[in-house]
Amino acid sequence: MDELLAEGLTLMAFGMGFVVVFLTLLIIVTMFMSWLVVRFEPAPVIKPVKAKTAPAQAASSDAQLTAVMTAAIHKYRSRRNGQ
Amino acid sequence: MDELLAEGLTLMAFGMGFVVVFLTLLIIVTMFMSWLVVRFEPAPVIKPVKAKTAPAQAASSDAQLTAVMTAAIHKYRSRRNGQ
Amino acid sequence: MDELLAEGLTLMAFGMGFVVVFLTLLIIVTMFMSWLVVRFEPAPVIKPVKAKTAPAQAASSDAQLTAVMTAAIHKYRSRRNGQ
Amino acid sequence: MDNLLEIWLASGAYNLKAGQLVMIIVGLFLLYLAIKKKFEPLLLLPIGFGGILANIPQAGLALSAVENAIYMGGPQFLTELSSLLGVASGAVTELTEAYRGAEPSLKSAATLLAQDAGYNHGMLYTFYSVTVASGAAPLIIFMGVGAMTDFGPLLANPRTLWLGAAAQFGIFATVLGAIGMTMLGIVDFSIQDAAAIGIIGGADGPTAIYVATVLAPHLLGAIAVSAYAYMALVPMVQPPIMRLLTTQRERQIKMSQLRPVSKTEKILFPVLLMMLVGMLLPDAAPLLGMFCFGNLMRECGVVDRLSDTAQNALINIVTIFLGLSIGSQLVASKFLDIQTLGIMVLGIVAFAIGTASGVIMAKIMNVLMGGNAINPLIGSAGVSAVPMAARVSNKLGLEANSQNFLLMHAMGPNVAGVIGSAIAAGVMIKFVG
Amino acid sequence: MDNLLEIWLASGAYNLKAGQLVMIIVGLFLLYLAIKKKFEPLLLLPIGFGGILANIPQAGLALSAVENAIYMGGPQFLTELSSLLGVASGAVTELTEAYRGAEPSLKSAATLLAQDAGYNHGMLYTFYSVTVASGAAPLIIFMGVGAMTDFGPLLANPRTLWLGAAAQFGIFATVLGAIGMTMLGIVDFSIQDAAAIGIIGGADGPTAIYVATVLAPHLLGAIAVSAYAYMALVPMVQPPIMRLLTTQRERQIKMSQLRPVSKTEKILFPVLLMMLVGMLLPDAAPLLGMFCFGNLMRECGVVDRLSDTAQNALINIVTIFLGLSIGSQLVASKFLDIQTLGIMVLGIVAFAIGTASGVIMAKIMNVLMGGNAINPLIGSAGVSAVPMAARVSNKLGLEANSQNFLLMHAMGPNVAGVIGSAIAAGVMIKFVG
Amino acid sequence: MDNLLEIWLASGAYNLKAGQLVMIIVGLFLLYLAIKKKFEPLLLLPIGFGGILANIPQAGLALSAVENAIYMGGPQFLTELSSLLGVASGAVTELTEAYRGAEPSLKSAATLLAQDAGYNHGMLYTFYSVTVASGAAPLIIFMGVGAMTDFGPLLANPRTLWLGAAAQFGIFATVLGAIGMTMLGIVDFSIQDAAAIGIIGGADGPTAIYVATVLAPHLLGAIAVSAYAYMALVPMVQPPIMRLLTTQRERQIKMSQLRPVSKTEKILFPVLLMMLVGMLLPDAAPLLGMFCFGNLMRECGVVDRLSDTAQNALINIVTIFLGLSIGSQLVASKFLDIQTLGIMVLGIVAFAIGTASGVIMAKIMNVLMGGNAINPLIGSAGVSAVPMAARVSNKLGLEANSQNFLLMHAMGPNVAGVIGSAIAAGVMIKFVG
Ligand code: NA
Ligand code: NA
Ligand code: NA
Repeated sequence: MDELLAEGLTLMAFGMGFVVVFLTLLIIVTMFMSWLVVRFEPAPVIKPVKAKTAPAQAASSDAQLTAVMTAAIHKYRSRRNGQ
Repeated sequence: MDELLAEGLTLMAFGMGFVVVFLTLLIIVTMFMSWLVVRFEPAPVIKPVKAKTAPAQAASSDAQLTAVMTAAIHKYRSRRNGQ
Repeated sequence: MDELLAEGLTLMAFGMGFVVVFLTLLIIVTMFMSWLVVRFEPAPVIKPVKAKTAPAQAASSDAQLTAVMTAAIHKYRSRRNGQ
Repeated sequence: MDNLLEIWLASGAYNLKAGQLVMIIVGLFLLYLAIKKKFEPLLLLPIGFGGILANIPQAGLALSAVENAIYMGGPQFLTELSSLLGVASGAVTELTEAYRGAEPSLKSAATLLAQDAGYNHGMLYTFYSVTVASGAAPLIIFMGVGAMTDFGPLLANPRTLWLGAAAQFGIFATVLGAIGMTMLGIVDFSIQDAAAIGIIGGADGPTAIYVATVLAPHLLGAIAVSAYAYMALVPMVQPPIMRLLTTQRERQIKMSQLRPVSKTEKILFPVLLMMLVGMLLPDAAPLLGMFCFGNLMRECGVVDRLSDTAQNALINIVTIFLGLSIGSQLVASKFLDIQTLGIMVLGIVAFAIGTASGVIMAKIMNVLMGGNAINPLIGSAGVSAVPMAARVSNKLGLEANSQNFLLMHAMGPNVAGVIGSAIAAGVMIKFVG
Repeated sequence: MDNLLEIWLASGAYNLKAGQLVMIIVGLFLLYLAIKKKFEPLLLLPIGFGGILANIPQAGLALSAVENAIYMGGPQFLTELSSLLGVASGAVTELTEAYRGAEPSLKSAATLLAQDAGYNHGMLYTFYSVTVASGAAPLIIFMGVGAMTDFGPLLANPRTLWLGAAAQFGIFATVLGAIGMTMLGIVDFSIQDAAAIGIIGGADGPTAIYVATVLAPHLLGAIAVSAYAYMALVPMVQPPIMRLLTTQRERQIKMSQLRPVSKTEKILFPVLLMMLVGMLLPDAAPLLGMFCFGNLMRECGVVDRLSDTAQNALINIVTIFLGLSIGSQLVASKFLDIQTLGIMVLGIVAFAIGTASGVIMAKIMNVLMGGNAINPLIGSAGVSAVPMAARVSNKLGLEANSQNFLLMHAMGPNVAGVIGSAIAAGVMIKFVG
Repeated sequence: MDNLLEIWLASGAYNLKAGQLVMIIVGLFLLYLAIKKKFEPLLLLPIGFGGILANIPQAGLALSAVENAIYMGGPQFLTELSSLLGVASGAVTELTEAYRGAEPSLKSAATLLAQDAGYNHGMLYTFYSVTVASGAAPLIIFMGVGAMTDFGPLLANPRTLWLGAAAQFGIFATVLGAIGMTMLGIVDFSIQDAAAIGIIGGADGPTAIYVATVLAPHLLGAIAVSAYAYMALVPMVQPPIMRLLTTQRERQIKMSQLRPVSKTEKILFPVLLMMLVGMLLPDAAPLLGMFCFGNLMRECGVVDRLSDTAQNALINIVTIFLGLSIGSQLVASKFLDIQTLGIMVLGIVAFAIGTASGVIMAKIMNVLMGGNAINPLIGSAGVSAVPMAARVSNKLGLEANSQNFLLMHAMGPNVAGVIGSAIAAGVMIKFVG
């Protein structure tokens, strides 16, 4: 019984410790990476952002059209299929 | 040979009998369920009906609207879904 | 070693030979098939061409719209996909 | 020159046997039916193509590792296999039969022996093992069918379930027919075979495949082809029978409009059906369980993405491999037999009897309920063959009276027929499985 | 009449045991939660339905071939199995236990024995073997989750990773809680059980399922149900705790707008995370490897069709079968136990402690960084439960100040929580696996 | 502190070997090629990521249960395994080699032994078994490719099949090259290895993977990477060769517009091709059978939902797992070898020779047919690499004359090249398999 408790306490200490250490390292690595990227890719930062938001948001009329068309076709197909 | 025939006749009698009994029970259970639903969900019956007939027919402009909305919702959902 | 070379040369001779023979046969068979089709489906040749675009569409203007949209989406997708 | 000779001696053309040639022609005919006649192409196209592939000589695509080793293997392998299977002579046919009839543990040992000798399962055999032998494919397809099924018309008029019950008479009459054929000495069907053949009359592909897999796997090819081909023939088979059994007056009966059905009813129905199956006939639980699960996904409204996938990507993927796998059973030794002819004849009889039973049941119900509540034309839809049988009812209704739209009314017995034949399947598996 | 009797003796109703009835009611209750209460329906609906199917008497859908043979088989089979497993008596329970505890090689031999006797795996057992026992399903779902995850907010403010770390305290506190329960003699959890229960506090379904599969497969049903049910309860569990631990002033803190994050950063992040996991904790590599792969497919922009499939068809297919498979574990012998009650209690405690730890960590960070940089309300999002926990943060932020939009800020700790619990999972598998 | 030490001793960083580090860098480089250079990202991205995962120390993701047990297992297991495999010493490398070379039945016994000892297959090993070792994945992908292929341009001008034949000369020349390298003592390729390497020149991914799986599984990683990388390099490799072998006048040849091809022809073509393959070269039946089946689904017009699924959900799912599985073969012991360098050199040579052969064949055909019917630029498209090689032809045509659109004309030899290399694959499997 006491052994189980000891195991549990150890698991807590090392587990929680490892999680914190790992995520701290991840913070450091991530910040360093972002710093490098921002430093060596100063101009591209703006472009990719635009490129990214457009397809992601589906804001352009092209994307909306695609969505509408997809839906229509989808419905049409799922109705006529019998298996 | 006669044994095979006997087996076949038995299978027919009990098989057909069971199918009829089962589906009769299903009719009873279903009717009872519908009665309960109609009794205890008097108001909601009307709302769902509207919602139901529209997608079923798909002929009206309502259905087209549904298609468009489905697409939009779908896209929105598939992006935000966490599993 | 020499055996390996002999094997390689044989593989080349027979392999390349077989590829050429096979594809030559395929040319003959294909041309014969096309000749038959054109001969025995003289009218349908023209119709199927029309019909080919049409049946995909299912006749109504709604369906035509769907076909057009399908094509557009398809093209869009197949272009961006390489596999 | 040796190489040229070798390639010729190993070619398909040199090794083609008459049976294989005939089966390839059968495969081409199925492709013709699927493409040109639009006979249930989703299944018949893969079945036909699979049948062609399975009959390519020397390719062994439909054979297990052991069978491939038997046909291609050296004397040492054959000796070892003979001693393993306890076969005196090392003759190919004897070994093949002994292997096919062996217990799973022996089969497993023989497979390792063949793999040690360097032979592998053919591609179609692998597909067959994963989809059909495991029993998974027809169940997954049935789940998709459930997700495509709207029980609304049935719920609006539950008495049409009786029509779905009556039409299953075709199944059991066909069982008797198969037994009669055996008693006349024309063919030799066991009671399991007869039951599996009867289910063709259920007019429901996945159910027929599932039952054949359990009761008579050696007839799977013929049963599946027959089931799907006749389903496609419904618009030709049913109308004369329906006209024969009904009067013009009966065909003109207009049915009262169906009441609206609430979402709650649609959600509760598959759950209730599942409970009833579980309590009364556990043998039908796999089939109807997956069917009800698919339908619940459809109706509950909270898992649309799962329902969509069950109705599209998943069912399509499984259909492709199921079709090819069934095609792999179209080998001469199994298909070119008087039995297949018998199955074809019995299949059409099953459809005809099922149709007639449904129509007659509708007339009886009209008498019992003392009125004109039911147009007998919707009785034939009880065989299932969704949605074609319902469309046939509608067409004949419109013929009799151009304002008589029966489609929605016929959808009730139509989906009832799916339930009915799954129940019949469970009964058969229970009694002769 | 014999047949009628036979069908009744083999029916579900006749054979229904109390435990099965209760479990069917549990299954119905899960369906109710999924459909009516919208509790994580994508998983709870298949789990509930699978639970009902698994408890249909006589159907044996959730049983292996050996278990089916034990319940249905004749005396000869039981004798052979007893001698194989080295069990003196041929009692059903003893045989079942011996089989379940047997080594893989012995299990494999027993399976062949049962198949020779004509018994097969139930449908749900097959699904379970392929999806869960192989470990594949939770990993494939995690890949899909990765493909749905946007690390943008996290990259814009990486310090929020600490919030995701702190919230994992709930996991380890729960482990201690499970041990405490055992020491009090209420239940009997091993350290493996305790670890698997703790991970419920990670508020991340696939991670919980993966850990339970590795450490405590006999608790899988209860753990999965608990994990998904409590995730759905996040909007009820978290707010009181968050209000208790924060002042009105703290809740009104407005956070500065997040900087835009470049595509390159988003592409590099999953690769870096993967490298770090590989170098420091290989036991977390399967989970986080698939997660990072999914995210890389999403962000790289050159494999959109693969990313789409991972987010839709593939994850949906796997979810259907994973849900049914988990449902197959909802059998009375495993679920109707004081342990399940313990797991339910511990699960909610885990969520509460995780929430509190996240909020407190946010307050500590504010103090350490000497300012008002972080609204403590986003700390609770560190438990994961994406995206619900983040929405809760947003809602409470808006309550305090109608212009205080915290959603994007809370998404950082929210996805950090996913990483955090996967790391915690790796540590547990490493130490007690 | 013991725990800290334990975690460090089990960490990836502590256990990282030089070979693994190099392979991880190779994996990162493949990701770079896929994402930044857009080199066939659909395959190279999963391959690269799989390669990284496979080389994480201690995780054993790419290892079988037996290999994991060999590396991690205790002395008792090693003794038992040594006696099972008949290995005198219990050295790790010797055991691993003995296991890899063992017969399937012995492997199967060793696996049970390792599972009894508590070890399991790594995730990537499982993926590899299911997708690659079964042979299924490249075939399913080829079916999808068939469903994406339009044979219209080929049918309009069937003589372009000769161009697809000629370009396969690259395959066989490369076989000789591999043999030459062996004779020079640089590397040590068997005739099977040489054949598998040669097929890279077919410029067709699934075909190369299928052949490598059958003939030289230990080279799969290098062959797949080489095949896909060079396919991506087609726009750089081909133009100089094409310019060298053609005059400006030849490049300006305008080809007459292609005749319209009827639907019937498109439907009949895959069936005829299949029959011809079956009759002449059964060894090519799996590859071309699935390809023709995919194409028939596309053209027949009655199974659009199956065709859509084959082109989308199904091929995407298989691609994800195939890519990861191939990546699992990127381990130092197999990849970091002079052989890989040899494969890389031979691969580019194969492409160059294939390109040249196609162009020269086009010129010969022009001479034989006594006219200017064929622009030699379309000859290079015969290597396949669909549709990139055809686009290269078009680009060079436009360079020579801005009104000279060759794309459609080049699609004929382009798809002919797919057939040609599948036939070449069949010949190789027949003769050296
Ligand atoms: Na039916
Ligand atoms: Na978490
Ligand atoms: Na090629």
